[in-house]
Amino acid sequence: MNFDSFSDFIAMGGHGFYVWLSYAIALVVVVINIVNPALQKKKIVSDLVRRLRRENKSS
Amino acid sequence: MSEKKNWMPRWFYQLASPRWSYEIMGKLLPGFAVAAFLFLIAGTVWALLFAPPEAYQGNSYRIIYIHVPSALLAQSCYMMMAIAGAIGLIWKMKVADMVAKSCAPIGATMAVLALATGAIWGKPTWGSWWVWDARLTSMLILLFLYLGVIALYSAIENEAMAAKSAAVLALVGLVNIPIIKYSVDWWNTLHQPATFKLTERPAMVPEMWLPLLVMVIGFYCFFAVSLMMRTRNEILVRERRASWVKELVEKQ
Amino acid sequence: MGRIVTNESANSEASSVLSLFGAVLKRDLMLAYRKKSDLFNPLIFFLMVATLFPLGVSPEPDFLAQIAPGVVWVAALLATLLSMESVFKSDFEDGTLEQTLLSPQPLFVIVLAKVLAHWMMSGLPLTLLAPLLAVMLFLPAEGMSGLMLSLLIGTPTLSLVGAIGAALTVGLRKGGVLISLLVLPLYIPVLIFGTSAVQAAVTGLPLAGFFALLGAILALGLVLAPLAISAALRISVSG
Amino acid sequence: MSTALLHVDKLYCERDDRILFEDLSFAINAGEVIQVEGQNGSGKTTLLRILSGLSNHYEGDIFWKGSLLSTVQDDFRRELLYFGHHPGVKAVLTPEENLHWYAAMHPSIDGKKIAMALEQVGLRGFEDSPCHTLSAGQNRRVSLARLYLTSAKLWILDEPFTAIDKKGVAQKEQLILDHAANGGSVILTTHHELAISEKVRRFNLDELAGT
Repeated sequence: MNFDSFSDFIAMGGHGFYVWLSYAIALVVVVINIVNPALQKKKIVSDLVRRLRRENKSS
Repeated sequence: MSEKKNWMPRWFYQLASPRWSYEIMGKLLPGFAVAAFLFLIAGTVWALLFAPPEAYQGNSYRIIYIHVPSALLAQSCYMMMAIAGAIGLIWKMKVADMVAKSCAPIGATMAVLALATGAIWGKPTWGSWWVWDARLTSMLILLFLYLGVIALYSAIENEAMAAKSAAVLALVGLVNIPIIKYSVDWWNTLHQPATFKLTERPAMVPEMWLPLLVMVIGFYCFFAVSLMMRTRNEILVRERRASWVKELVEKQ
Repeated sequence: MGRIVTNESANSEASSVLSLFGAVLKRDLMLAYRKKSDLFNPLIFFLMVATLFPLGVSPEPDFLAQIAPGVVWVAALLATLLSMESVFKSDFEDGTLEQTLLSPQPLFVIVLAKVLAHWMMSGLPLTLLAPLLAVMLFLPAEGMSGLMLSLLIGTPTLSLVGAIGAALTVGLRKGGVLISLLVLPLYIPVLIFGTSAVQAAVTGLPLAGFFALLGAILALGLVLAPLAISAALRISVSG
Repeated sequence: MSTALLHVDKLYCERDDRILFEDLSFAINAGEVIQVEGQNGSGKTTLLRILSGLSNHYEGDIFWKGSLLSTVQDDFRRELLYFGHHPGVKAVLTPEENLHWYAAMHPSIDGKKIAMALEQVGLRGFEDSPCHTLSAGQNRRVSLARLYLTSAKLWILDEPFTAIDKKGVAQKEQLILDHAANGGSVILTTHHELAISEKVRRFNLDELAGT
């Protein structure tokens, strides 16, 4: 462990803002890249279900 | 007709089948997701808590654990996109087209992440948010290349045509990347000699580069997860008329 | 078809490729000559962009002299882009592109001739017009030869690479902005080496290296770009 | 392998979520004239573009003289004449210049026959007028003049008679029959009632299309 206290850890030797901002952006980017396709899939499946129902009705 | 195709290994043709690819990716996904999660968490904790501070930059260098993996990923993702596109062009392999298309947004966000972390790191290091450093400039141009490919995908409505056009563009970009990189490196040395380089620190100690290695592996696993999720979506959309997709949807 | 390659047939093949190249080049030049607006608009644009800089930034001769190489090169680059969209567009719209793709003639040669015609209509006049701009922007006289030569070697690459973008977007209704988006990042090496050549000429540094680099990029473009353009045209027309 | 000129095997094509045709198989022999029929949007033009090699958005196989089309494209293009929706005539060029360009694209064409071809389609006296000064029908005739020049075996004609007057149509029909009699093949679509219909094989896409 490189830090004596939690507040030291947050401060990152005065560079806390830059370090935490970087990690926060990274977290956002990673989450977007997982959540976006997951939501996309939900939408695709519901679209397909709707289309299938329409086709079954018409035939 | 089928005799002449036998020289290709069997898995190649199985890969060419969207259904088989969809199922195999479904099986691989959980494993990669767990691996990505573990590696990223372990790497982050190691990087932030246990890696020693750097002699000149203190703790701000910890951004490297995001910056380097994302930059690496942005580059290899472009290569993968171009190669997958080429396979789609040459062998008319639909799944390769879909992989190529799925690469574009991931690569673009990785390039953005690399640029953002580079800029944030630049502030404490150089005293300004943006410096026309060779690596950052090349990354910016790589982002432009990604944006061009994405714009082309969205401009062409016919999916097969869009995939082929984007593959040609990605390949042209792939040939150009070394030229661009060389020209920017050279231009940079001309304009600002001997500045403080971001990532080129000689002789990192193992306590520093081991967590970096863990992070890089974690990022690649995460890339695999996101890529497979997107490719599976793409398969569903483009194979929506196939009976197996209809059966699959009906079960849900 | 087992073709026997004798000297004679090789010769006649070479001459038929040459005559095809000539025919396509002549046709495209004739088209441009009969529709003169296509010829002059990029040149006028070139002049106007260069005029904007003194007005928008500063008319100070020292300052202008410093940015002149970059301004002339950027203006040339944008003017080339502007003229790019029309390379294949009218052929696509009236069906002659279809006929070209269905002909048994080598598409590589046809495409190369068309790009050369485009360059003779855009890059070459831009190069000839560049000294005028250079004088307006107070570029020192020593830089003039570097400017002309770098444009002469660099603009054909711009035409070649731009034609890839034009071929990819020829079937789209709104291709204009998209071409710039696709092609501009690929223009960066030419821009860097072109402006550096001019700056080196102004400061009296050796130039040969830059021209070698520009020439190498041009050679690579001459070999690879027609392949990409041909593939892109076939894809665009298939829709 | 069959000796058919063009042989189509299990062709499948969909467009905008609609199946245009599936499991479409047929052969075109030397000396045959085939008229493709169907409603608007039934895929006539798409089929002709696929057969000519312009479009490859299909599944299935097409054979030219027994070999896969994609492997013998150069030979195929040497023997193909395609007449599409856009006549392929440059508006700023004269009829003669347009045909000279076409001859440059097809080295087998004898450039000396161009004057004769223009006379045949009734464009004598217009050789030197730019095509944008000519009427729509005259423009299409410039393109049809290619039929008199070509030595191609397979003609693919998409609506060749649009904007052509009666006399011109009769003349072109005769030309098509002569071509077939000489061992050539023709695939065409047209809204005209063909006077030569008894010698034409018809082929309706509506009956083949998926529901």
